[in-house]
Amino acid sequence: QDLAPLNSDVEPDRIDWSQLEASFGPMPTPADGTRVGGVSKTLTNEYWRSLGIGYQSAADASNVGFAYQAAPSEGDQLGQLSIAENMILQGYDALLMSPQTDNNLQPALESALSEGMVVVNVNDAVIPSVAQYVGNVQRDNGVRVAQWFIDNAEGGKVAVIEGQPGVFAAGQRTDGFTATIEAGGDFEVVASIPANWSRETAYDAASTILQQHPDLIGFYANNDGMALGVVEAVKAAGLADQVAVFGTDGISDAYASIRAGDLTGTVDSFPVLTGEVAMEVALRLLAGQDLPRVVATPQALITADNIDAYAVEDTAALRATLLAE
Amino acid sequence: MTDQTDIARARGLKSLLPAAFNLRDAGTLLGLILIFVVFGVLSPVFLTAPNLLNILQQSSINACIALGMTFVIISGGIDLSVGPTAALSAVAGASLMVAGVPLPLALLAALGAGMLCGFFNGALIAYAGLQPFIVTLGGLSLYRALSLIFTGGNPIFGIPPEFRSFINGDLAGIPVPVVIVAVVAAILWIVLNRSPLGEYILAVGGNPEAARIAGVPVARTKITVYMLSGGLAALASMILMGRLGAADPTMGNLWELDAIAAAAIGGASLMGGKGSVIGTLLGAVILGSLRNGLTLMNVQAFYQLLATGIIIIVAMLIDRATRGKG
Amino acid sequence: MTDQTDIARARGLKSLLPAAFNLRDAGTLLGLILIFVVFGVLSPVFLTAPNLLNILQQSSINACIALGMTFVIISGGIDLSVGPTAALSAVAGASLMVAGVPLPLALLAALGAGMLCGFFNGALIAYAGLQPFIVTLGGLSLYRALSLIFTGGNPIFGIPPEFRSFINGDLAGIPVPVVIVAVVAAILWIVLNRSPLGEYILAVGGNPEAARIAGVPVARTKITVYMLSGGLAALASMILMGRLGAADPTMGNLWELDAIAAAAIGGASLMGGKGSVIGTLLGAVILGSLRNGLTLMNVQAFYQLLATGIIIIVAMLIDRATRGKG
Amino acid sequence: MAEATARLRLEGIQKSFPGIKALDDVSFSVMPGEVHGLLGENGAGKSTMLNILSAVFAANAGRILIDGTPVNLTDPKSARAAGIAMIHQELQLIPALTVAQNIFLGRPLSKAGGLLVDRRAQEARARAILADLDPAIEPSRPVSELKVAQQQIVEIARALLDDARIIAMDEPTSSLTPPEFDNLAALIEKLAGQGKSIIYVSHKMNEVFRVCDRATVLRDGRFVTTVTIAETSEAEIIARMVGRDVQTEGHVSHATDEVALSVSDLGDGRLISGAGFTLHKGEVLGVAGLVGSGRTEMLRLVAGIDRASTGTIVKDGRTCHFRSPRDAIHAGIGLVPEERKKDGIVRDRSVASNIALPCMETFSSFGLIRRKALRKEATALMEQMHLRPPDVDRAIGLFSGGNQQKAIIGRWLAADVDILLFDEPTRGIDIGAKSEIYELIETLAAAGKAIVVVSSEMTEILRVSDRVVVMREGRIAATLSGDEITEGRIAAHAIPQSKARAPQEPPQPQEAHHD
Ligand SMILES: Nc1ncnc2c1ncn2[C@@H]1O[C@H](COP(=O)(O)OP(=O)(O)OP(=O)(O)O)[C@@H](O)[C@H]1O
Ligand SMILES: Nc1ncnc2c1ncn2[C@@H]1O[C@H](COP(=O)(O)OP(=O)(O)OP(=O)(O)O)[C@@H](O)[C@H]1O
Ligand SMILES: [Mg+2]
Ligand SMILES: [Mg+2]
Repeated sequence: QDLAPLNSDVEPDRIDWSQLEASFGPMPTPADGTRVGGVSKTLTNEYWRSLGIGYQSAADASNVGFAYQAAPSEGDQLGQLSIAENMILQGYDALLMSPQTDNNLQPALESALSEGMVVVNVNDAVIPSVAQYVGNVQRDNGVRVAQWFIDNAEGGKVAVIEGQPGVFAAGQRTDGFTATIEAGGDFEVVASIPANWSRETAYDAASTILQQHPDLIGFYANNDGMALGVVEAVKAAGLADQVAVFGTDGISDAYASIRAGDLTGTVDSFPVLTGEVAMEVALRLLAGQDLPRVVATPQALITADNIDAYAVEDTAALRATLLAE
Repeated sequence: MTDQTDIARARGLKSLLPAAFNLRDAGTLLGLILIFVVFGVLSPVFLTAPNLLNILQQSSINACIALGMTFVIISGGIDLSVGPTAALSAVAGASLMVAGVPLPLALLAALGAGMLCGFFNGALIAYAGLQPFIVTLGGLSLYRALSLIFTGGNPIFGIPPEFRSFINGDLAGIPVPVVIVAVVAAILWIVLNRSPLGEYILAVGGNPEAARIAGVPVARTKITVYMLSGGLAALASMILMGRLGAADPTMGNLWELDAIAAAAIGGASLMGGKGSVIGTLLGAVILGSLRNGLTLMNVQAFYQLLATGIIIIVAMLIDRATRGKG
Repeated sequence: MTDQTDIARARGLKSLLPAAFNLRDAGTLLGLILIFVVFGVLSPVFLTAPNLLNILQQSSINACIALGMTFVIISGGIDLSVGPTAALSAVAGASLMVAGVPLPLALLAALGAGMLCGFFNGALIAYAGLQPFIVTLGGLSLYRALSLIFTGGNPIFGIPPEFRSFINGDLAGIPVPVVIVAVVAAILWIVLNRSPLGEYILAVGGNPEAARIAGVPVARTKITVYMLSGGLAALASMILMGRLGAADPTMGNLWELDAIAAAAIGGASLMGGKGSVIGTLLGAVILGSLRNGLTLMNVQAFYQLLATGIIIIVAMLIDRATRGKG
Repeated sequence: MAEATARLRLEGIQKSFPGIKALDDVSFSVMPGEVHGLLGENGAGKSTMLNILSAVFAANAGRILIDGTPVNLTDPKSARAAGIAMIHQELQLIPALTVAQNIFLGRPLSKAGGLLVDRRAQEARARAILADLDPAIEPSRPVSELKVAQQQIVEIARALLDDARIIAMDEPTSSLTPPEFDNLAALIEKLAGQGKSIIYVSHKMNEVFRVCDRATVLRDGRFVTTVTIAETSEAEIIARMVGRDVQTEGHVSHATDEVALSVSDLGDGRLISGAGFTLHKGEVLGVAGLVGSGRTEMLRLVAGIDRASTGTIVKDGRTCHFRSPRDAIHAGIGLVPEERKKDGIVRDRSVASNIALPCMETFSSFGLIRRKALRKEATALMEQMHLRPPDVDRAIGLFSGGNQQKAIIGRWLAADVDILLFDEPTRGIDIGAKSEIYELIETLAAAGKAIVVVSSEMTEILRVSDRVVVMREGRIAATLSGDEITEGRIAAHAIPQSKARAPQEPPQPQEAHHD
């Protein structure tokens, strides 16, 4: 049966991660010798390493074997495909994949399915034909930041630092932010510039933008690495008091920067927790459960106001906080 | 006479090897065998037939690009724009397929698009006399931008299933992409070693001024070489499109580095005038086996990077040592 | 005599330009001026003093890397490993700083790390006779892997504020990074044009065999050049670290392409034997102004890519046209 | 001769390259103050011997003694330290550097504690050295701007710099004119007078007899004899070198009245202007002139290598516009270039490939090269020209210079062009091969080909030409035929008016041949 192409941001067949246990009961115990493989986008970004930590801890909790592999560098689409195929050869029961693009892992998906493996697409790029997706709503990242500006400022000039052109997450985040803030009041997006996920390029772009718009009130960057570059540019321009800077992902450096009063906020998508949920979904599928096509994972806008509530090492406590919302 | 016997002896030695092969390629082959032995010992899966086919399949796209790159490099140039050229050809081909244009026509159009990119590169290099590096660096941005703008940044889905199943099928147990690349390589070997064009390419790369004075159509040769590279990038993009079932405007990221690496491992000199079809194929397989073996051993990404760097250098050292002061 | 008057005429022309300058650089300068005029007309902010300083500041890191690259290219080589070399130096320097090692010592260690990477590249190229492209491609993986493994992939924060404020400060209104790069460029100009080493580099790149016969220490010259490139990569990484306040193990991604582009725009030939310090500086500023101008005009991502590609090619065409059949 | 007193003794030198023994147990000695000729055909091993002496190559066996003491030379620098300097056959200059920088390359004069090159001092000393050779060479000019002849003088100057005790000269005059040789000969006498030992390699017998005291003859890498010049004759030496008789026949004309090529008002907008000549089938047209008179430039225009700005070229009644050498070749015009290494050969390709480049089509069918046919034809051609070693599959870069030249000439025989332009065709070619080339030129002319020969060697011009055009400062100064072709008249027309003291005869009004 052919599935309709998936758009994870709008798919109606979805469930929030918090409802899993309520709807499908407690975690089933996996069969002995169950092995799960993870194919990550890259390990050079903390986000993807944290996701792996989540996978591993959930795997340990259920006593299943786990191996985590990543493409040598972000953007190496064929390299990631080869790695996925090579893992399939090793005969895992389930595969958690975070593809570089919407389609670069398509053949791996197909051959994994033909080997009878369970495949879960975890976050970021979305394979349209995938049966199971776990991840957050990318658009929401931008929407949340825009909402903060609408709630906390009268209006003014804002700018976006985009990720790599053509990448799904970058496009959705930028879109969510721009559409929401332009509809929501007296704001003007004066610049929307690609910085290719690079801290250095983001720094240069931000200082150029500040040169031209010294009255700018805020930046939204598509990820935290770029946001931290922007923060330095804002400080160098002596505009730290006037310009709010937001990132996305919630890496630990972003937390540190918020605490230091530099970064205004980030949209944390809780990678460790996301990893745990994804592993849980995979194991439930292996146990034969029929889950909704999209399992949405948590997100929260972190600012100096709420940082202590979210900055917890222990994911059980974090779960509790998020569930309490 | 000493001369005569010496020459006779050298001839005799040569005739022991198949004609297609040269001593330089033997060094590369040795590197490959070493990698096979090491991984074969370390991982039980590595030397199984399905995995070897897997390696060939995974190497086929890089091999295809690297073959074109080899010709460009032999002619004394370089083509950094192969990845975006592939992307542009893929979106051109895919959008025609989706629009219902007959498959062969759409494929021809895709190849045409790739060759057009190559022609643009080649014409700027041959007629305007610009440096290949800078022209194709410009092309790298240009063709990528065109395919992004054309598609609005979204991949094109809906590749005809018959095309996909053709590419994903096999011939006598050999994956179709491997067969395609093998055929292409055979043709290119003949072109390089047996055709006037091959002689022209080697001459242009070896000494462009002398080639020109000897009546070699230098500009035409250069343009042909870049068109070949563009066409092979398009072919690679078709193979990939068949496998992925989509044409992505971001396709082909970093392909140029892998392709140059395969060609260089295979003995092509970036100074021009030197390179081998067989060497490049071996180079692509070396890179493919490396990645395959490291993944099979479940080496962590950072250490994979480390191993890749070390093995590339060690392979070159071995190669160098075996073939002496070539 | 015809010869004599010809020489006299050529001398006369030359003496109108400052000695540091050559005709080739004039073409590059013209390209830069053209870009300035276009952006100046299109954006009112572009030609303001603060923005010009901004451009210089933004170009300084690429200029620093590109200067090293120019020397490598003149010697007939290439250094693809500059980005990872920078990253390795940065994490080395930063971790020492964070550990409380006195600043000058930490800085020296960082430079040392960069030069060590360069030494490794250079030794493999000079003594083992490997191709520069492949050695530094291996280095690209190797040094990146080392810095990722060393840091576990996380950036190192906590750079001493006095270092940061020094780098972010200015001297008589000129940003410190710009001053540093200007001083380095002046020294390198003297090295290339007035020192024995400069002659050796030109000789090794122009005709390695003739250089060897003339008694030029070819191996030592090559190694020096790669060490210089590594050292300058380290210097660039220190500047960037001061500006960003962190040493990121992924620092320097794709720096090699920007640096080669700057050198090539500035007239360096990848065949070796040719290149200019001033040309490379102009090349770096051309690329910097391009990015700056496009950002000021808020050109959308895809079209920025398009414009970059077109402008690089057009700049080269203009340059080529103005200096004729150079 | 008491070997103990020899300044230099080479003993049992052996050197093999893959597939060939270049030197086989060769020994000879050179005394202090002696000018010692080293003679032999192309490929006999002369350059190899000198390269071993200056430690560019390492010998497989044998030893080198200086003043009776064995020396161990590991690299060019150590050879220089041992007092050995060498002038290389293939010019070893760096185009991007100036004359002075090239002369001092590897041992710069420095200031500021060795940090900076003392350009002024270098240029001053370079000027002093060049004063004896060619004062017109400006030490501050980049070598890339010099003519080959001037580059060769720079190469000579470099060897004189060190004050070496042994100077090896490998065909130092291959692109020099007689007056320049005179300067060099005087210099050699002076150096010998100072007790220096000089090894002199040349294919020009008159030079050998003028400067050398003794000479050693090599054949096929083996020692043949050492002779005392005063006690021998040119014919004897040649017989020893070649191992057979070389005929030196006079000139026979095969010129017809049929015009093969007519060039008029040719100009390049720079040096050449108003150049014109007519070439008949079966005719050999010599082009004489001083270095820098524009002979090479004119040939390049005719061969389509450079674009002419004015003028017409009419071949077989059709007006041609050559946009590339390929056009010219298709029209049946081929050029043997002056700078073999730069404009002639593709080093890494085989002799057969180099020969076939202009006429790949004729060696191909169905788009593929017929390798067997090509090899057969190339082998036949090269056998006829005595290529040594006779292996057309060997990379051309591995052959001695003279043998490379044979292959480049062979290229146009294979391509079967009807007009052949030779620019210094026998530069670096041995006596035997030279007379073979002259015979070849004659045979070609007899077969109806039209031939232009540019040469700086007066004897060569006189030997081969039916008519002679003399160039001066980019123009045709005169066209001489029949009895007018004399050394004196050619020289008179070649020297620029301002420079000539008094031309022996008034230059004839330029006259184009209209038939
Ligand atoms: N580097 C090399 N590699 C292989 N063979 C070589 C090399 N150099 C010289 N030879 C061979 O050694 C032989 C001797 O060459 P050499 O250059 O010494 O001749 P020569 O006497 O100087 O000739 P010529 O008069 O043409 O300059 C030739 O057959 C040549 O092909
Ligand atoms: N030292 C030099 N630097 C730059 N140009 C030069 C130099 N010497 C000569 N030329 C240019 O080249 C012109 C002619 O050189 P060309 O090679 O045609 O002379 P030629 O008569 O063929 O001499 P040759 O005997 O060297 O072949 C000169 O008149 C001059 O314009
Ligand atoms: Mg010789
Ligand atoms: Mg000439």
